[in-house]
Amino acid sequence: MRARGVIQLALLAFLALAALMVAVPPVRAVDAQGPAADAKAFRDYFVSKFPKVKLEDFVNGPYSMNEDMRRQWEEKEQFPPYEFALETGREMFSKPFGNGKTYADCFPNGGIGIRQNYPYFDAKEGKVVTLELALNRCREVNGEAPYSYLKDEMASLTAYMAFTSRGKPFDIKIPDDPRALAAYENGKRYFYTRRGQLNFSCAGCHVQAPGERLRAEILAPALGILNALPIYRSEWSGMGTTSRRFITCNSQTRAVPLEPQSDEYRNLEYYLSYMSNGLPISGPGARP
Amino acid sequence: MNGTTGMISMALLAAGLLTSSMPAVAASEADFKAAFAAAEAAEKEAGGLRNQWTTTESALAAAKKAAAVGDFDSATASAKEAEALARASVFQATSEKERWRDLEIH
Amino acid sequence: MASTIRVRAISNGELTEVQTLIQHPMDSGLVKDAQGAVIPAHFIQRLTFEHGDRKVFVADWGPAVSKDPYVKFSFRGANKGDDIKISWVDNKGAADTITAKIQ
Amino acid sequence: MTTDNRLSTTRRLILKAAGLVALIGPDPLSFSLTPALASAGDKYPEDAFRQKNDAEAIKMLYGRTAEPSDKVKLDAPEIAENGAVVPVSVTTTLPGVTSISFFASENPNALAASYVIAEGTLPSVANRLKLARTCNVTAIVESGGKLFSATKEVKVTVGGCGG
Repeated sequence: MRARGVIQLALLAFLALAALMVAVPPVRAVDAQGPAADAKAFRDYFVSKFPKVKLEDFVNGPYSMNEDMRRQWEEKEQFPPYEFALETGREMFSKPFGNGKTYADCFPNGGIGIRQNYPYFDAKEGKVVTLELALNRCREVNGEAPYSYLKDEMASLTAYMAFTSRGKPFDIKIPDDPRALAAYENGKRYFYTRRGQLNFSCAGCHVQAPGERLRAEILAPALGILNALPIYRSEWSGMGTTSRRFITCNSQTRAVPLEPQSDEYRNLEYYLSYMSNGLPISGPGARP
Repeated sequence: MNGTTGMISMALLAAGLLTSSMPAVAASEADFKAAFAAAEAAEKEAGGLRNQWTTTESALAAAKKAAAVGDFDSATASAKEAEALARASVFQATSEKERWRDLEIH
Repeated sequence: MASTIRVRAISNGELTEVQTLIQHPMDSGLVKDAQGAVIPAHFIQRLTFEHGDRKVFVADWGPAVSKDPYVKFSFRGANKGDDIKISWVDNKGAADTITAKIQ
Repeated sequence: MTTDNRLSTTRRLILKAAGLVALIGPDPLSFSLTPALASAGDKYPEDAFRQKNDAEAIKMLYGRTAEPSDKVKLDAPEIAENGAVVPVSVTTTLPGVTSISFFASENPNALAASYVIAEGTLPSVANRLKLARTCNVTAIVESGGKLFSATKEVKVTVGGCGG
């Protein structure tokens, strides 16, 4: 059967190419450099690839590298489309749960100005805890049903919390704990692993091609990409969280997305946030 | 982005299109069941590697839909397409276990 | 929930700049939902800005105005502390009004 | 129509009451100008919003045609980042402006928004529009009873019909 033949051929081609790539031996030893050196190399890569973009401007994503788009964004920022979510989040944040407690009781400093410290590695659980996860756990501890991770209430809450941290640099810590390092490494691996029928990794778009158009969109640089979350995306006609952002990216490569707050996504968020250490929180943001 | 990835995707797409449009011999319900079971097994393996493709899922759904109305030709073709896609995704996940480092920034 | 209307009206002594953002779907009636059913047209038709008994600015909108619509204009003759009244009505007869202080 | 050059600010009232205007004959201004200003944009121009084509919509809204003017400054992006939210603004140095309207040539209905500018309000409006596809955006400024326009092409790669 001819069709079968084509599939075999395709798979053969795939195998051959893969073999070729594997045949080129990696020059470095595995984990030769730790997270700190990774982060420096990551930042240096973007700074030298985009010499005109100021470091703190990377958090503005595609707007840091396209003048015409930047003007549209600046116009929108005069009265930004995330305004309603932000205000809803502010109200939600102070409204007591059924038991009289509030979100403030679950977080250091009453939850104000702390977004830059998330995600963190939780030694007790042995896993990464993101802000979205911490918010839902806060709800459950207080007898409330968790929210969907993708938009609506979760986007409003994180919008408000990000807003109270605006300008504060990401300050993600990797404690001296092999499990934390493993989480970081797994996040890194997820970031660079090609997936989906289109065979793209996160890095394939957001490291190799930021500023370029993929179909109609201008790709955002990976450096600072989470600083603006949650975002109002015109494409979504609404708000979306970090979870939603990851899921959308996966679908666009024709990969079946993972569950929100799966270990992989948590680790990915840990890795990416660590890469952006020192860059200011700018969320909530607006994006095409 | 690069030629390699493009080529692979194109080849896989072409493979998928050809299988679904080419029922060589009339397929029976048994043929469909065998093909579907093989596809599901491969997709399960991809799931274990956390690397399923949306296109595999669509092909599986199409196979089910066609079988439900007794069109075993296209149901079998879709199931075979799904299996090919699932196998490719398994291969991708396996080869990426080492290859992912090629793109890492140092 | 608070008002659907957000307003910033700022006077520089001579001119008052008014910016408004309204929470509204502005459905065109041409889009289908995930189930393939047409989402019926639902959009603000008229938005009115009043200073005292004077209509200083009136917007007539069709469904081509973006979701959560925004508009900005400036006018003379108002002072800090004055009220500005903003009201809209949509094609289904829904309406909202807010009175804001000029800053 | 002989009354064309007198429609100006009172366009909607007069279009609705065309017969009445014809009856009143040579001096419709004294009759209709005052109530029109007082009620600033009396009736929602349903018919104008229904027109497919921009020329038809302009005709329906104003009862006349516009001439291009470099005094009308239209600001719109070269490439819309997303057709669902395209910032478009216009400002003009023309005197006696009574209305400003926006049209998009390729939208299902060309007229997007129309603004009544009262006396004391600056002839300057910024808003956000949906554009279905690459098109000419036209701003019309009604000044001293005449129509002036500016047009700019906006490229749209992600259409705004989904928005």
